Amino acid sequence: MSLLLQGLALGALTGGLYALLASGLSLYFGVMRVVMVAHPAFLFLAAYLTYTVHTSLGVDPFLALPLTVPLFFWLGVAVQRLLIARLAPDSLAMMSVLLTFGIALVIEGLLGTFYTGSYKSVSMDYATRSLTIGGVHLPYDKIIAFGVAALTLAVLFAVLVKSRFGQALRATVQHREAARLVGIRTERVAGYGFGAGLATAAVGGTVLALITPFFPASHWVWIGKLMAIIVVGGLGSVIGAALAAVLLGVVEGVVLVTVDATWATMMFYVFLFLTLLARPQGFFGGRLAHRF
Amino acid sequence: MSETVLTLEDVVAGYGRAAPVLRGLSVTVRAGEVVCLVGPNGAGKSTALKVASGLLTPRSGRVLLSGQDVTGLSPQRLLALGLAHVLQGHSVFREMTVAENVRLGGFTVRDHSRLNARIAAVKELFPVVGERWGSMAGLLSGGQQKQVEFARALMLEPRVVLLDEPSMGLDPRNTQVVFEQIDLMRRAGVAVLLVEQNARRALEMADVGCVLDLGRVHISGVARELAADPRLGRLYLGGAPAT
Amino acid sequence: KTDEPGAAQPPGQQQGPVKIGISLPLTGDFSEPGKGIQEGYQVWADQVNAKGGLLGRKVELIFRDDASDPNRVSSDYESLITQDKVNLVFGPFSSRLVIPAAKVAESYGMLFVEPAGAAAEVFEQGFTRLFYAAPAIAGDHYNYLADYLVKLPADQRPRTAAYASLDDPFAQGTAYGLRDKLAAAGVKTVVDEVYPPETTDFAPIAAKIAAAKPDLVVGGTQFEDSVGLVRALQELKVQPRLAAFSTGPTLAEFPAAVKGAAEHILSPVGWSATATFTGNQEMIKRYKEMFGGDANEDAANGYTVGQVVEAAVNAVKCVDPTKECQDKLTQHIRQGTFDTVVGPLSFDDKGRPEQAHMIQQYVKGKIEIVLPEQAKTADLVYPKQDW
Amino acid sequence: MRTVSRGLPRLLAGTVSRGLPLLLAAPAIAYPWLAPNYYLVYAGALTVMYAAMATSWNLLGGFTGYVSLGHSAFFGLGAYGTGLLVVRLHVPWALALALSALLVTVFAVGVGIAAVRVRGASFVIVSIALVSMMNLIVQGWRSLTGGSTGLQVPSPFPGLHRGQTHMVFFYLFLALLVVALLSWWYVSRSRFGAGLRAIREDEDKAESLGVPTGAYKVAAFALSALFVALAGGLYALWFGSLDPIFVFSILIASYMVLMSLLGGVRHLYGPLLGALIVAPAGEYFLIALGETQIHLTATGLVLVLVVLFMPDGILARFTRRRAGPSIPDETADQRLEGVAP
Amino acid sequence: MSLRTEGLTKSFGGVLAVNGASVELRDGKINGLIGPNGSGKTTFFNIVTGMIKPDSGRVLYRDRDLTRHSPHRVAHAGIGRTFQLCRIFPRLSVLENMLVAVRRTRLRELLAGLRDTGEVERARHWLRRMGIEHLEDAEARDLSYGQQKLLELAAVLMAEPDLVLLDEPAGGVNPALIDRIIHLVRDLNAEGRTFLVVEHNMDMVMGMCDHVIVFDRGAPIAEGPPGLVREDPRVLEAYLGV
Ligand SMILES: Nc1ncnc2c1ncn2[C@@H]1O[C@H](COP(=O)(O)OP(=O)(O)OP(=O)(O)O)[C@@H](O)[C@H]1O
Ligand SMILES: Nc1ncnc2c1ncn2[C@@H]1O[C@H](COP(=O)(O)OP(=O)(O)OP(=O)(O)O)[C@@H](O)[C@H]1O
Ligand SMILES: [Mg+2]
Ligand SMILES: [Mg+2]
Repeated sequence: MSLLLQGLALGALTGGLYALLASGLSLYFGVMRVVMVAHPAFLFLAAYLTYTVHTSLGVDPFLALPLTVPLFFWLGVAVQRLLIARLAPDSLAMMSVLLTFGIALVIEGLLGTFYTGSYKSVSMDYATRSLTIGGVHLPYDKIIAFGVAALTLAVLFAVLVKSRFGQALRATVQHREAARLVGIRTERVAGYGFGAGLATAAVGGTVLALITPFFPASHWVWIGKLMAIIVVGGLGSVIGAALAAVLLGVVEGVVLVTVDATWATMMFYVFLFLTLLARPQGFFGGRLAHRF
Repeated sequence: MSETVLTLEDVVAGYGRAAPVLRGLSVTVRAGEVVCLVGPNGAGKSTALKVASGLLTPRSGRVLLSGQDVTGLSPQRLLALGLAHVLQGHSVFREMTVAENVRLGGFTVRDHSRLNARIAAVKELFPVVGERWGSMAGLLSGGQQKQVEFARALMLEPRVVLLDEPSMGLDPRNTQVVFEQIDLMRRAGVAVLLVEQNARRALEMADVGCVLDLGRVHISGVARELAADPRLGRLYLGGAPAT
Repeated sequence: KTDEPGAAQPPGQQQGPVKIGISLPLTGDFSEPGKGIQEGYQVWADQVNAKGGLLGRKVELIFRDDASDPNRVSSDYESLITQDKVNLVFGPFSSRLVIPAAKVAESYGMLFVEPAGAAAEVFEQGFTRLFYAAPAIAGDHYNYLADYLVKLPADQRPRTAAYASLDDPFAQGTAYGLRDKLAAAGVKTVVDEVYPPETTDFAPIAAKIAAAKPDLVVGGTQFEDSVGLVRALQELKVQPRLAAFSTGPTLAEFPAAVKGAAEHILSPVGWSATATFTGNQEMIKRYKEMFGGDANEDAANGYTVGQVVEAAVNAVKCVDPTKECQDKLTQHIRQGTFDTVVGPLSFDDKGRPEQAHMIQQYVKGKIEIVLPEQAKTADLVYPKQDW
Repeated sequence: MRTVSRGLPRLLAGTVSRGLPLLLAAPAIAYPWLAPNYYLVYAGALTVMYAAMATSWNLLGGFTGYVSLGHSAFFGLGAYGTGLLVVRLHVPWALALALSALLVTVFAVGVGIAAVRVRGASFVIVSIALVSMMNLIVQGWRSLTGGSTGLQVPSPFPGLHRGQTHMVFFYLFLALLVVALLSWWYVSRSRFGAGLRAIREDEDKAESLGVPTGAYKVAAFALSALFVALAGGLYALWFGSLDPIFVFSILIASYMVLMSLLGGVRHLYGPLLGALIVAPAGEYFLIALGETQIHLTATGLVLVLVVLFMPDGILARFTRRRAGPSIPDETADQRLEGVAP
Repeated sequence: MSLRTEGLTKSFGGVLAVNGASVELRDGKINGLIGPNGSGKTTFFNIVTGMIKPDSGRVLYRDRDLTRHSPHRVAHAGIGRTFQLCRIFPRLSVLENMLVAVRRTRLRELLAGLRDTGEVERARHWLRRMGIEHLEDAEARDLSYGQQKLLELAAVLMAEPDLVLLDEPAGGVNPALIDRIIHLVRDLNAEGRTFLVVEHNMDMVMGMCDHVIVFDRGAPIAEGPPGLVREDPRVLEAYLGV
């Protein structure tokens, strides 16, 4: 019983992290129709940068954020302006998969070249202790990850839904010419939108560096899981992705402690296919049915 | 004669590397005047409006706004100079609510009280905008979307308005509303460049008519006279009006 | 075809340098150990050449990168043997890559001595020319530790053990070797968890172990997961009396990655920097000169392959890719005993080495050999301190 | 009056395309005998295998526009199916190959029914998930598949030495390639093919014209899976060692996509051309840049460049349609003839 | 009796798009369907053609129940439709656009080479009737909007439908072309095809239709010959306004 509780607690905390990692993906898709396969690769790029900052300056990994977040933001702007913007709009979703797949390979190759293929890790003292409540251990690193995730998501949500920028971004994606005609600088806005997505990757990468060792090819593992999350949540719905992330995190945690790791990972795909059969547009997305 | 507000001068424009769509087009619109462009599908009417509003940079020729050369300026800049453009076809932001759509029409306006006054006004003109205020715009019927678009364009009070087939898909009552609005704008001294396939109706209310074909103005003149020209009528305006 | 089996070797083949073809995972998942083995091979070649070469001919190593991919590894050996017409081939890294590579070598009748295919399955494929040049196969890595624990007085002996291993023939093989021996001696297996390579979160596995409160925790691990497991066990406050992990703790990055928790962790190791086996200290010295750092087990394994083959070539006095010569070399290795940096090696009829791995432990932050008796540099600390 | 005759993929139209198969076939058949050594035969067989797989992929991707990054799942299943039938049930290899391809096709029908419910990006994601899932299952089901240890399949031609085996498999893969090409050609000229292309352009519209889009998509999905599974089965017999991580790899599928895109998905020979470029180039990158992971970067860059600058492939360059949209019925002057200015 | 619906109802969230619509078409005639924006005309089309499932009600065609059939089965039953915004297959050639339509689904017919059957001849026949036969090799997206409209209609006719539903055929089309479309529809009707046309262009409706049905708020409020409907006070109030 306590094992189950433990699994549940760990799953929920991990789910929070998944929510952060998937939020960027959801953002690109929801507001830009771009499937960003390279998101996990950027996560690990951020993790490596965090590692470099941590080892060369000896500071807390979170202190890398003031450096990595703006860097990634501008990197995102560049990727959008120089690459994504060149894709033909009618095949954007598809071609963006292939394009970003290529980017992921480029990043992996560069990481391998500069950091070698070996594992790197960032360990802090607080990352090995835990809070114990009623026999359930809550590791501090996961609590921190959860907190950071929640905070980032809140900021993201506020920016997207409440701000003028968010409005402009969504308008840009939905009808670029019309957006320009109401006075939105669409190129800039689209670039910033992509930048915001990559900025979440910077935060996610730092958190990831703190809780798991990594090597250049690590990102492959995450692609499947994160993609499953955003499909279950409903492609493009940031909130849907967050809820699906927590749900799948909990399911994974419980299955891990009751069955085994293979089945736990399998759950992501089982849920994915169940979602397809029951509600192809995902559980929270697809408010807009096809119009004829 | 009142001052010329918008002038296209020998404009040559096209898409990508393809042959030009507009081949030396010249049009002039004065304040308080409705100029109506008619012509077959693909003649370049929409393209002409896109050049005027800055969506498309011409390959040669000039665009003048109140005498000032604005060729190649971005739509944002032109908007600030008082030029609005309602696109052809459906250009609502489909996955945003009607409210968000209409408010975005006033994206450049920071003055909230002015915005709210405009919102109240457009809601009155198009009741459906008010009724479906919170619905996703993409879910409205074709004609309802068209009304939202028009309402969005009315959020700013522009000096020059480019309208690309504003009555397409609208029922007779709403068509009437749109034409009344155009008339109101004209009275308020706005310069209107109108593209209409409902050509007889449009020419009846316009001041100047231009027949555009293959990227050039072939015939232009007083709108009512054009509409009455029988040969022209057969070619461009369809069979005689049924009354 | 020029490479038809039995086709006459061009005369140039009999002179010139001795070409040795090697495919290694220089990139991809196994690139780190791959690099180590490459360096070991290079140190060996350098020393042989300094001594005048093999049978008076210079040794030239031809490396190919297989990107840790079994498809590539086959095509590499294929091209090395048929296109580059190498005199000898040396093995790649990892059990997963050794089997496809050995298949190619076998079908072209080449001797195949390899540094890293320790999984039991490697030796069950009916290869006749394969030899694993290290002290023991995966299942035997923990033999000394098993003996030690079984011989403890009954009241001190661990009663329960938890096993968590990576789904990989080598890593899993090591843990299961220990499990089988301890289970036979009455140590109860309370957790036996296998996780796929893509696992990144070890907390739930640790939770399972925590719930079982075992005396002994054994990880059939590589690096990433050994670190993940140690951290997760720490977080969930599991305090076993003994903890052992394969591979991970033998790497230099390990203590830093787990912070203070490395203390008293055990690990099987096939080679020791302090041992005085034939050529060991020379190898370490030359390694430092060539690559700057300290030699590790992977480099030693590569070097060992070179030593074994070198001895065979010198004994039978031929180094051609022809069937007769390769047969003679194979024959010799099957029967002989070879002095190497990991100790004397001999092989059974399937190519398995017949010795055992040593056991290392972090004692006061330093790696010490604690088992077997005759090689130890410190005493085994048991039970371990809390992490 | 046919003033506008343009590059519609009318494949048998020109004499060039009629002669092309023969032109290609001769050197292909002679290749193993011309190759100076067996390594090159091996590399050739590998290239032909990729060409066959890319062409099969294109049966789905090229016609319907559904980009699958998950075809390595069928490759892997075909390989494991054949291997397991041979190893565990001692089925003769040819029968095992056919049986396993059949099973995979049935499986693909099932998966297809779920997968083609979503379009565009979601489909890509689902296909990626399919590979990961199959990898997990095959790796986890140790008692059947041997799990991470892999599966060793005995050679079907124990009497032949390795080089000869390569030659045999070169021709087997070549036969598969020919069958795949013929299928593509056959489908492309049929009403079924027209329906599939219509799905790529506008699915709802196609449905309203009476095309049973669901059934069409599943059929294309299964057909394409069938050939990839056959390639997988042959691969298992040829290569002899199967490892779940590497047969169920997104990279294999992405090679199929890259090859097809590079050559041109709308053309019969597009994927073949792509394979002839990418496979040797891959070898070259590994040999030239193999010491570091920079070769991954090179592959990635190629993909990026293809997507950015040649989204329609190389062949599209040569059959470029004449630029200039909109065809007027008649010129303005014709229309205005007799009309007062 | 060609098409009959009984109490069709469909609501989206809170919006009742179609509200108990019972409609009967005149067989062999040109039926008009008019109504204010948002009165449910397109939704009605979508339900009849199977693209949207109704909440309740039935669709009967030649006494066969087609309710909830998928769109392709509705097409096979002999109902063709065009869309409010012209939809063609942009990157297929004009001829290929024509060959997509299927009426029969036997496997042999699906797999036979298109060029070996009489299909191409039939396609050319329809293109000729639309007056766009000279464009058969052009990519459809290169056609002008009006030509695309004609192509869409021609493609629908390839399936030999007995009932053709047209959603705003005159929307965005230049007046000269509207005349041509009216003539075409009349000719096709004379050959025995039934039409149901949604249109806001009153000239077109009045000049072409034999029978007009007026929708308001998702249900018919009046029907009859165009001349009569035009005078109906309910129609004046709901639709024609002023
Ligand atoms: N974005 C575009 N890219 C390429 N070609 C275009 C684009 N938009 C329009 N065209 C082409 O330019 C020509 C003129 O188009 P335009 O939309 O200006 O015609 P129009 O007179 O507005 O016709 P309609 O009455 O059908 O709206 C057409 O041949 C059209 O195919
Ligand atoms: N998918 C949908 N989700 C929500 N509401 C919808 C949906 N489709 C249609 N509606 C609503 O149903 C009503 C009827 O729409 P419909 O498109 O059938 O109107 P219409 O009669 O075709 O109008 P128009 O003449 O403007 O084309 C409208 O109020 C519309 O907003
Ligand atoms: Mg236009
Ligand atoms: Mg409608």
